[in-house]
Amino acid sequence: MTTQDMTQAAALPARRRSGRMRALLPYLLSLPALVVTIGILIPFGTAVYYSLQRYNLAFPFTRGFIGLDNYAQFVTDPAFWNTVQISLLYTVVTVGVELALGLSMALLLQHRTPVNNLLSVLLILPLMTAPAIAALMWKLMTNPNFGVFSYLVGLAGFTEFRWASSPSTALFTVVLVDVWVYTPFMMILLLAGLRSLPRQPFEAAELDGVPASFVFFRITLPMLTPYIITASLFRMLDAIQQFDIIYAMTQGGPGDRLMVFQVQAYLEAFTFTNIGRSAAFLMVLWAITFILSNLFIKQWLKLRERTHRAA
Amino acid sequence: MYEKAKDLAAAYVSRRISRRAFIDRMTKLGIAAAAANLMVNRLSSQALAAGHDWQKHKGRTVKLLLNKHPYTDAMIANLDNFKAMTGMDVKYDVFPEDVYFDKVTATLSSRASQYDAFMTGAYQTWQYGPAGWLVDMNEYLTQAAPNYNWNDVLPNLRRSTAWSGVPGAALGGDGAKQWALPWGFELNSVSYNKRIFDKLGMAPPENLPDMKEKAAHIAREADGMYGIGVRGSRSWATIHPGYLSGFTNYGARDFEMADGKLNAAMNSPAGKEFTGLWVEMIKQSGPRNWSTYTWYEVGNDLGAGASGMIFDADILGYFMNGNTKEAGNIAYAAFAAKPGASEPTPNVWIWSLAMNAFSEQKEAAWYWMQWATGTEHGMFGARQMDFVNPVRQSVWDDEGFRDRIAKTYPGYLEQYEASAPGSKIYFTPQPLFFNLTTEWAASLQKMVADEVPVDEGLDQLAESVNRQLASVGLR
Amino acid sequence: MSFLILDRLTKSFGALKIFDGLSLSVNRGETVAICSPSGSGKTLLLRLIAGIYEPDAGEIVIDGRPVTGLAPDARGIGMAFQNFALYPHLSAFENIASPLRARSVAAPEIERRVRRVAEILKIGHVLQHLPRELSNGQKQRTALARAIVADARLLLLDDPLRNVDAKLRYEMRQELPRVLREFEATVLYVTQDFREAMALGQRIGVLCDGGFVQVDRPQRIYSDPSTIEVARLFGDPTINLYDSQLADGVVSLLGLGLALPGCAGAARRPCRVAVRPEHVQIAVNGEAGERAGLPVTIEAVTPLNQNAVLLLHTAAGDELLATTTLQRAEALACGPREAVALVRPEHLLLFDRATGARIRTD
Amino acid sequence: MQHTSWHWRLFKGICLALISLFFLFPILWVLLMSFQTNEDILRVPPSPFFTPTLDNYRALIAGELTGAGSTLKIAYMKNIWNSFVLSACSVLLSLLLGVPAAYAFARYRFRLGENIAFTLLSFRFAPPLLVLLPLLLYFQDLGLYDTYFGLIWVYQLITLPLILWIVRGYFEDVSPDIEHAYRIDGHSWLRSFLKIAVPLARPGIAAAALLAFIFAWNNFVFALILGSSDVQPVTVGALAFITASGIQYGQIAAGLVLSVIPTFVLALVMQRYLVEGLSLGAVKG
Repeated sequence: MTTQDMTQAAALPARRRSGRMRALLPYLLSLPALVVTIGILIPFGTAVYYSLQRYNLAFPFTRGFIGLDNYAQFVTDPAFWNTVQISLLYTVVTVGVELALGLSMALLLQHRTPVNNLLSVLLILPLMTAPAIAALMWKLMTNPNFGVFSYLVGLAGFTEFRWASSPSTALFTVVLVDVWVYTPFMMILLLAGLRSLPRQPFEAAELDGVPASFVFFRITLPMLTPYIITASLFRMLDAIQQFDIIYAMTQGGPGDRLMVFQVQAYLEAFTFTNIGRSAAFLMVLWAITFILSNLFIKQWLKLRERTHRAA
Repeated sequence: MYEKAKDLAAAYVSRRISRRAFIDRMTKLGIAAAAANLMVNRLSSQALAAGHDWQKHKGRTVKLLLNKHPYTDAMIANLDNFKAMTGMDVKYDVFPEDVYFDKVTATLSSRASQYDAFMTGAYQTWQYGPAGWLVDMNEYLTQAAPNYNWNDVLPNLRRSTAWSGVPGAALGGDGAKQWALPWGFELNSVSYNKRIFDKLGMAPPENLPDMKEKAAHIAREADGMYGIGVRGSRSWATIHPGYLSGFTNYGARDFEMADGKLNAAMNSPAGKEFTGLWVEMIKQSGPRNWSTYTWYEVGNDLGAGASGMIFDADILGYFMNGNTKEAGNIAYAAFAAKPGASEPTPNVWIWSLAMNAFSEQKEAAWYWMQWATGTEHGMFGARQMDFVNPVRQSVWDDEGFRDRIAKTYPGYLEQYEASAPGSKIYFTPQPLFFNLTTEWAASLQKMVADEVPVDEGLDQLAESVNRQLASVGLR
Repeated sequence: MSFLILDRLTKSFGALKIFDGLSLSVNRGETVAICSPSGSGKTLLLRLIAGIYEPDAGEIVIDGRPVTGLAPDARGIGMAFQNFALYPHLSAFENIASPLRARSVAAPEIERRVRRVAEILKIGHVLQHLPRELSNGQKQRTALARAIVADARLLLLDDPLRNVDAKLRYEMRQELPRVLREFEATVLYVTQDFREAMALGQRIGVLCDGGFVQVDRPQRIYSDPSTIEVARLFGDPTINLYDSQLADGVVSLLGLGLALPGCAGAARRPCRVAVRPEHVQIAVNGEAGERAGLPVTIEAVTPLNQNAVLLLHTAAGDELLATTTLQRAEALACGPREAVALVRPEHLLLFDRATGARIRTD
Repeated sequence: MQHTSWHWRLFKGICLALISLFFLFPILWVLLMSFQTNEDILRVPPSPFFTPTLDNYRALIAGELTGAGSTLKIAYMKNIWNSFVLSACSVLLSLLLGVPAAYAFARYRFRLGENIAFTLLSFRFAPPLLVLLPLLLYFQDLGLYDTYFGLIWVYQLITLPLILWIVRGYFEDVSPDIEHAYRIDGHSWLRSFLKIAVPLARPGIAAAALLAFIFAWNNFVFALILGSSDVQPVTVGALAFITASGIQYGQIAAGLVLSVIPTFVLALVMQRYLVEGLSLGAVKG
């Protein structure tokens, strides 16, 4: 055996271990997170099982497995389709408005001046008020007698504006509260994103005297897209599952005007004790969320591939 | 002197002297009313203790699930007496009313034993009872302490909290199980702002058409004030107060029984007539944000002088007469909606105590429930706290309580006495109560928003209700 | 014994095979410059050696110790990145001290060694600055200082002069060999610039098509390239290259037949013929005398460094580059455009047309 | 972008003013309400002029609130403490679990990597209501009911996906060469992770942590169902001012103000990181 062979032999176990470590490292890093949260899959499975049952707590003796009957009932139920429609509408409108407004705010606050920095913290305040309590405050502020907003709107001539109470303005009102609470979420993520963008392209564009609109659409927006997708994804997840604001403001009314998924499912589970139907309802919501998120994430990964190839 | 005071207290507790005489003489002995009352409580507990082994569960700890409510506050204020009498400890979890029933439903559905007893409404027992989560209190009522005097509890309330579990069967009828013990209750009547009524030269409304007219008059004449406050949120709670009381008074029913099966009846001619007037009244002179109105908004507006009157729980008017802008201006009137009706038919809400079927110390829990629903605690709460309306006749007869109410809430007793005979739950008990009343509320909202005419709305509602009843085999 | 041995390394990314049996050995204290066209995997090679990536097959031996599979921190090397890769949140001092801290060197010793290397690299005055406050040149020196401060046995320099301006690049080209000698390091130096490779490398390795096509002293790489790529890569202006035929010891350069005695009797074969611009002589006004030359016209004269580049066109329209002195170029520029290009056969380089491999002619 | 004309700047100023008005006026109004009696709040028409009172705050901090005719005990300060414990511990645990995982997803392509990442995000899809009742059953069985530990675990559903996905994006923006250089210097993987990767992604980590903290703080349904009144957060606690005897708007307003203070202080402390972005220079390689 030569000396080289000997060193080689001695080094071998260590090297193997190191190589194996390298392959295992990503798993070691990500599995704890998975293990800690995987426990949730068990209740999730239980809920799926519930959704396949006739299961109303007030009728214990009729409980039984009914396959997809709960789901099948939705197909012909106009209330269900109303819920799907309202939930999607609510999601599209809130996420759209919040994205546009949040992006504008981030752009306005982009430069690092003391005023901007202070404002960027102050403007997160609405997000810090719990939606359930914020909605309560909004309910008071839009009260026709004592509400400051009703008063101001009345001064502007809209004395008959009925806020969440009228079918024609209810959606507007809850969207307004949602926008008030959650736009800061968009703003803070997009602002952090904007301020993290590399400066070279902007400096180059400035030197070349490129017009501002071109800079925005061809440089800022594309580079900001991953951040926009992440922020919109999380807003979408929350908006389609909106409960606090709508329940506190109108309980899904007037009529069935704001009967979104979680409000309906909440009533089914906690007020009507119809666990099976509630679970089936939420499973449909879960499926919609799943599909929408998948679209977002595909886009995100595609962008990520592209930037990495470019780098 | 202490002995003398004790004798006095004992005399009072055994009703040998009146409350006024008792307080007068105690004051002469230099004992303040509060101290006198405490002494009375202790003695009452001792009186309650007579002939019963209250110390049987000494050392045990009973755990309660309670709603954040004046009743709860009254109970907690008096709890030391129970502990002293029984040697038991009591722990309690208090949750805000807004989320209270969610907590109860969730906890019971998990069949957990951590709470031995809890507060509930009578309607909820129509779910909890059939679900098997409640203990039939009849078996315990037979073992009550000799002076518990169950029959002292108002008969309508005893019946309203008892049900056989057969959908549509009369409350308190054959084979009824006592799912809960009445604790405190509210009936529905008119509370109005006397200042405004006097200013406009009006008497309280006589019936629904009159109410509608007067409400419109207030909306026209009283600056910035609207006429009548009633609830309107998309919830069962919109149906059960004023609306169902008036609905019943017009002779309408929620269901009819035919061959043991339920049949929706809210679209009867009487129902349509009443609902038509009701919706019209709200549109004319109800709160502008009516469809978001709950107990709280209705009360707030009355207390803050934004509404002229309310047709809601009497105790809501009671609460609004203290610590509000209009405190002292609120007056009360019994109300029969149908012109020419013989008497008011107020539907009632009964805060009751129920025992968790999964409790591991049921008898100990029963000891607490017995004390909490007993005469002594009822008396304490009614005299010193806001434990109104009392569920016991003896408390209503108590001079101390009557004095206090008559002094601070003029007209309240008269209202109560006029309303009480017809006060009970007018809903037909069945487990889909919450589904159907919630839909009913949504339906009313659509009518008020002019999305559907009243008659058509009620027909659609009845149809939908029948469909739902059929789907669970109730029809 | 060789200090660094790369033994038949293979590396693919998906279907793309980057290295296929690449081998190299480097002697202790030697500087080998690795030069190749971009995209041939120079940077990847350094990363394999550093342990950032692992080869699919083959072995890397440093100082007699096989290191394949070892983590980067266990390989005892220093590396300077093309993009500097300075730690943006640490001062220049801490950047440079990092390898010493990793080796648990005592604080005073760290201070001394960082100061010393900073003095050598003339960045002693900016040690407290954050990287973003440094000029490009200072960043580059900081990166270099970090690579050499811990007396790493093996230094990997990944085109460290690429992102600095021309003046600085020139300075550093002079300075680096001195610094590297001072630290007695064995160095692999990656660059795209053949001049840099020639100036810095004791040997030059030319990386092409998954392996080294030639590893040799700079002068040999220039004068005796083993493939077309090597010939093309080295030299400015680039070498003249034409398709041709080799038959009976004679090769044709744009129609000018040149006899190659070493190839006499070989079979007729297609080839490519190359001649460096400095080996193309220009004769005007009958200077050529009896020698056979290629009639050309002078199309353009461009100065380049101390020389001038002549762009020549043949009658058939082919281009030919030649270099000459500036004085001569000035003279030519004033004279007639017609000239004769003269090439000596021994200056011709012949390559196989199919493989690009050199055809030896001596 | 420097050569902005004055009317463009004026336009931007007006926009900012309007936006600030929309977002801050309700906050300001609630702040004013918190110094008013219920009677002042319920005035027709509403007015910003009143005699300020500290009663609302006094009642909250002392834990006693005088309602209609009686004194009610409340535990609002305990609710705030619960919120703080739950949110802070949840975020810390999520950082501990999520930052390494985010790093793994950003740096390595590994088998099932995207699947694991997606699974972790998908916990955010599950509507809380869906898992709530089954979760309660299991919590009762496992003895996790009414424990901080159990709640912190469930809160991972809120905080972990947020931290994971936001931080992942920031790690991807940090040039890997910087870490490679550090490894080659002779530092272990762990040191390079802690001394290079984490500090460089700090603005992202700070933003994600703050947002996760806020979302945890604002949750109420988990603690409501899975705990006794001892562990209830402010979101549930604030509802205690809505009682049968009336809504104490002044106290809700004061409660809201008090409940915002801890988060706001946290935001101010983190402001430096939040607004700096990855401004440490050309980090991206």
